[in-house]
Amino acid sequence: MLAPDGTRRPCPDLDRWVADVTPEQLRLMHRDMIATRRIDREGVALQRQGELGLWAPAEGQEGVQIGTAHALRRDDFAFISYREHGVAYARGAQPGDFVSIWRAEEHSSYDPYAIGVSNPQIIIGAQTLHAVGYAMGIQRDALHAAPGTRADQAAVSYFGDGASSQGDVHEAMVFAASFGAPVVFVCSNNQWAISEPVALQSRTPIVRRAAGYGMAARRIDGNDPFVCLAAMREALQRARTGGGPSLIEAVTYRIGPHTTSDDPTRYRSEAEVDAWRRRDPIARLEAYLRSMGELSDAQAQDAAALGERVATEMRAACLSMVTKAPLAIFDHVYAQPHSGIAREREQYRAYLRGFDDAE
Amino acid sequence: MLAPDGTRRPCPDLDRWVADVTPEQLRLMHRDMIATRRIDREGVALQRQGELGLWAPAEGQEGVQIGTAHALRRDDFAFISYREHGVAYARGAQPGDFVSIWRAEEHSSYDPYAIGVSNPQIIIGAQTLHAVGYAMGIQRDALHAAPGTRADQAAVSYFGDGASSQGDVHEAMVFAASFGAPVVFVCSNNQWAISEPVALQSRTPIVRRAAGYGMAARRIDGNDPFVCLAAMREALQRARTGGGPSLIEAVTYRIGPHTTSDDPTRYRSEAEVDAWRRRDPIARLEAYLRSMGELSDAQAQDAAALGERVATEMRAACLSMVTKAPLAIFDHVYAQPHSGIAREREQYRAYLRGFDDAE
Amino acid sequence: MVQMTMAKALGAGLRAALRDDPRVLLLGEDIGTLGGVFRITDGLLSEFGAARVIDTPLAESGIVGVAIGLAFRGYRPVIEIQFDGFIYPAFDQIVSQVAKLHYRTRGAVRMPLTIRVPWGGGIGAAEHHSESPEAYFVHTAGLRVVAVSNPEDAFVMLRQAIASDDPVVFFEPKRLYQVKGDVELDRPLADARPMGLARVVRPGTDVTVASYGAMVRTALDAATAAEDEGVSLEVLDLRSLSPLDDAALDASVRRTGRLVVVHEAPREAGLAAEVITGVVERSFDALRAAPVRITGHDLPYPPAKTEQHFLPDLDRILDGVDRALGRPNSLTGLQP
Amino acid sequence: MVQMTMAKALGAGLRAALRDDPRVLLLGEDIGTLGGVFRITDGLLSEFGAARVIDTPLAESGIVGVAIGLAFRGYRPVIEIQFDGFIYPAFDQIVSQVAKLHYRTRGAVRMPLTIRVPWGGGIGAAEHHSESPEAYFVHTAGLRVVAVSNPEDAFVMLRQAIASDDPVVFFEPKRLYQVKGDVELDRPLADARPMGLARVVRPGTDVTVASYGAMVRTALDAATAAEDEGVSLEVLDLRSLSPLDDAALDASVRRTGRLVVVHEAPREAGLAAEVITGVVERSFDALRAAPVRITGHDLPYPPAKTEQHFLPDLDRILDGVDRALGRPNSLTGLQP
Ligand SMILES: Cc1ncc(C[n+]2csc(CCOP(=O)(O)OP(=O)(O)O)c2C)c(N)n1
Ligand SMILES: Cc1ncc(C[n+]2csc(CCOP(=O)(O)OP(=O)(O)O)c2C)c(N)n1
Ligand SMILES: [Mg+2]
Ligand SMILES: [Mg+2]
Repeated sequence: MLAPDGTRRPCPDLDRWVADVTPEQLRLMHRDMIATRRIDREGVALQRQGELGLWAPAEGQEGVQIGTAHALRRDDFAFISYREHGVAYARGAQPGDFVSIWRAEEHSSYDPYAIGVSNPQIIIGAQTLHAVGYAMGIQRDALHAAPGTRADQAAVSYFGDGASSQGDVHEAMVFAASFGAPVVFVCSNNQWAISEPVALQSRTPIVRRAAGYGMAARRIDGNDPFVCLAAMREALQRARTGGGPSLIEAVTYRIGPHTTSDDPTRYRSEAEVDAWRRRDPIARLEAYLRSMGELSDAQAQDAAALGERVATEMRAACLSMVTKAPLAIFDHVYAQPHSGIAREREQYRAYLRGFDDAE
Repeated sequence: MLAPDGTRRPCPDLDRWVADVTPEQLRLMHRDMIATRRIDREGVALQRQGELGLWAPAEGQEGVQIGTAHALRRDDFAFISYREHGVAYARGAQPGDFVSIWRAEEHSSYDPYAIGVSNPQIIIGAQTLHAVGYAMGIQRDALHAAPGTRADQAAVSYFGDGASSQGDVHEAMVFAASFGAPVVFVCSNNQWAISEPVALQSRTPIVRRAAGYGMAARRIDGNDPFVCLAAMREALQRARTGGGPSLIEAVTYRIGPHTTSDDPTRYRSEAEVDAWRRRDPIARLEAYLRSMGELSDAQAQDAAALGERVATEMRAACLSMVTKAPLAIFDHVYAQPHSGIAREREQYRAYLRGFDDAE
Repeated sequence: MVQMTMAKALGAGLRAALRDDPRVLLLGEDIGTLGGVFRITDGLLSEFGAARVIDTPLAESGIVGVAIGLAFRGYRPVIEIQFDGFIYPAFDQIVSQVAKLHYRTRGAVRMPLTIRVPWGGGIGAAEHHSESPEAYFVHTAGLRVVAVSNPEDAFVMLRQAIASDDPVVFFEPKRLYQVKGDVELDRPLADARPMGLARVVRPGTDVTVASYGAMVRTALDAATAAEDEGVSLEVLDLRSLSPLDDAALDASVRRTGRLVVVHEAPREAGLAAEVITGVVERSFDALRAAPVRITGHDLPYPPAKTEQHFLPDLDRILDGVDRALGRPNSLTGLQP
Repeated sequence: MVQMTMAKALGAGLRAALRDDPRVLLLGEDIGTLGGVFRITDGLLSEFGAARVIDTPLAESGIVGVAIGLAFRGYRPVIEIQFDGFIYPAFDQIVSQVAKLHYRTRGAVRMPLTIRVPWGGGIGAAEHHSESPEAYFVHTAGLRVVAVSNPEDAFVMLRQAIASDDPVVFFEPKRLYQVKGDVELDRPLADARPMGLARVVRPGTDVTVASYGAMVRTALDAATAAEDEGVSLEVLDLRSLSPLDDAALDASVRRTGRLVVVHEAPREAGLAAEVITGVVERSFDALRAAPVRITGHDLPYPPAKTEQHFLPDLDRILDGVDRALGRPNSLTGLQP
């Protein structure tokens, strides 16, 4: 839809899905992509400074994350992996939410129900099944929806090219197809699973898996946020209208290391990374907006300033984080009173008290 | 290739794979199918008479089992499920081998290496991965094969339509495709997984899964033993010559209950079963052979007599089985000496001795 | 009060749960038209429809995984695992997700799943159909684990499990499915004995025999036999395997001073070790002899024709009682 | 004798195994070009080639499943599970196949797999990267389970595990990967201490502290601290978790009369319960006090910023020693 240089190319299949998109909406996408990248850079910096244990950069993948997220409705629900902070940001996660996990203060941050995004999933592929189950719940709710209430939500699951090999992802597609569940699978094929090239996972484009389940699918340029928006809208509409699940394979690239612990020079060339840098999703949307005269310098500066603000808040939230009290580790293991945990907490409380007494 | 009434129809794709097949070879297939069915009937009878705990009938599926098994070479290796006794029989399993498991005397019977067939797998789909690993072993052996020795074996994995939903089957296909492993996946789509129709597992023919892995595939009439032979030869040749894995979906039908414990009247109609009875694989091959003048009454009687003999031997083996000595349950837990099991065996020996003393 | 089999009692429990709470739904292989291979869900599909009684594709990780998603959406899924040995493909989703999501999200996401497991041996079945995997789940923090031993508990505890906001792995001894017992169908759940408490099913004074599931009946038989020899066994049905009812265990052992723990599962790192170690930690002074384990051996479940040598029976329990009482027993004279 | 880190010693062990036996091959995620996320397999791909050092698709059940097939074909696969928390997707293949195939086939099919698991906490990692799942495998008959605590054992026991005709789950404490120790590279394997035996790493007289993996160092630190207070701890490195070295345990407890068992894994139905119950069964008369467990709590592994409250440390071990000695301790005055 958008060429790497930002020129708009006709896309007969999908153009109608974005015919109504206003420049303002594109500017919002652009703004969120800038913020996502800024969050990323701050995350890496904080890690280097010893404030975070780890960071999993999404640099280069802002197109698919923001493009698809902007197609979602408030009442949809996204099940994400550890690398989809762009999705969480676009859905309303707060700056501090991105650091608490990687600072190892918490296993998750925001309330999933508040923004319609699950906690980031670390077990590769596991979240795809959760999305399908959630979508099956949507179907069941629709059976009893009060007249006039919306019952056509959709669930989304993001996952990587590496994840496509996991049995859970297969089973998710089997269930989704079997029940015609209103779910969209978004595979962010960023070419690598840590050091393993996508060719090790699949000798053929991952999108071709969908036909094996009788599922609709598209392979799109994941670095074109516009086409990501369009394809996602199409798939969501299919979900909302009883057309069942879809798979979107978004071809993109992980510009950074797998995580800050990774050393990608061991397994890929700078030339490869450079080639992908030239396909940058942010520059692309920016060029398009500029070419349309829809992004002024002031607007661009505003977007950058917002990104700075988010980064600053994220840093401030990070640095001001207070590790929870020791006994808080016993909270929320169970939802209801539990004799075992209660006793262990008491015993550990007594143990800690010994140190107070000693002092 | 063979119509339900046994007339030979041209099959441009596959004919060349069976151009050299002699009537004698077809008679051998016919004979093995008869024996397989006879084994089945005896198994059911023995179960009804209380001699077996359970039996999983293959009636109706002799075409795919014998057709594909006859395409195998001695040095190939098949990984089967609990329902593939036809494959085991064709590969040389002895009559008694079919009863020891269902009589619950042993977890498996024949030596897998003696006949190139794994012990029957009960965990749905698990064996598909074993076949892929075995095939990867073949690839590695080939690297060091002495000149003049054959290194082009293949592995086969049989599994059901229900199994196609399991994550393991997906992972098996992912690995097979990734490593170009010399393996053939044979999906015996018998329309049912216990009470669940295949439509619950897949809304689209299972054969279409293969393209998603970049794997060659064919959907064949599993009740046509001739086409099963042909398609299997094609796939095996692909495996032997570095062409990688293949999927064969053999469309067939389970005429009997899932097992002798099952009551299929709860979930399917007699009319459906009858329709499939009219597509019987044995009658089909027999009609073809007869129409060619290649099956005399005497030959047919010989085949039936062989089946009787097998059944008689199977019954005799069943009735003469002696449950192993109590302490034998401690054998073979480990391949090498193990202090824990040694002590437990001693303790149980002492415990049992107490009863002797008491007598 | 009516007489019914455990199978029927479980069905009645599911029916009551489906009736009382529209968020309850059932998932499993063959649970719809067929009514499950044990017919526990017989009739529920026609009564509650396919939206609530869901035949699933053949994939256990998938079943548990989608149940998690349904719980995210506010449902209370009840899963039937067809046989004990088929729960392992779902292990990752159970251990890494079901058990951890509430903790992970600091209570934001609840996982009120009930995972029903037809369980254990003694039914002459093929491999993988007689497993006792409960210790795996007891060792997994974040899960509750219960086991039932009679129709009344089956009916009540299944509804309690479904009503619990925490995930519950629910073990049903297959070999008791057809055994009948009294069930009080109309007692309000609130009046029932809490799921977390054990029960003294036979009071006694000399040795505590703690057990659960099918072994409770065997322990009761042993108690009857022991009585003839003048030995009084107190039989405790643990009911809740995680958390254990420590108070009930301690109270009994403090009365008897002797403990035998019985289960079908293999011994090594099995539940008996936990029961005994807990008692030792808390009531060492009250123990008059070393507690004794009577369990399955540390083998894969053997072919069913030999399963009577694997499973604890009356005689093996009595031998354990002799050990606990310091009377001559099978280990007398053996090296430890 | 050379000094090297445990990471290097493991790499040396793999190299030796690959060199000595052409049937040995390695499978895992990122073990090839990258050399593994911990660089244990660094250099092995270029040395032995892609046919023997195999980067696999991202699917743990698949990895174990194809390793089984390779074993069927006569190979001796060594698997690297990237982190402890990622072994669960392979649980079914491990429990239902790896552990049972030899038994199932009455010895016809051998499963000489080694499953290496970078293991445990204390490294400040994200969720699922600090798990201690060893009890699941100890409870699984048919597997051998070992844990190493120093570079020498890492080098030797890894080769022993690979040479074993039985499947071995091999636990490597991640937090000791970079700790150095002496390694004897040239000693023939036949002369090494058998994999199944424990080792007294510090003799003592008052209390036996039994542990394994990373906790052995913590126990040694505790022993040093205790010495200052005049208490002599005997520190036992269990090394083999299944089977346990009962003789070594009994011998030590018979000397000291007191036992503290330490591990990172949660307590409930964890390995400490097995160790203690076994000692109680065999050596009840020798116990002068109730054995004590110092373990992780019965929680999902908490966020790493709080992991020091989860993991046993020197002070918690000393508190346990106080308990074992009947001296004032943190539980004094608490309800049991
Ligand atoms: C079950 C499981 N196995 C292994 C890992 C370790 N791991 C974390 S990320 C990763 C690669 C994932 O690749 P991909 O799915 O392509 O996602 P990406 O990281 O590229 O976004 C691996 C192997 C894990 N988290 N979970
Ligand atoms: C992992 C697992 N889940 C469930 C079962 C129970 N089970 C045995 S056979 C079967 C149906 C299998 O159907 P299919 O794969 O089509 O093979 P078929 O029986 O038709 O030959 C089921 C659900 C099992 N054996 N293993
Ligand atoms: Mg990737
Ligand atoms: Mg079938």
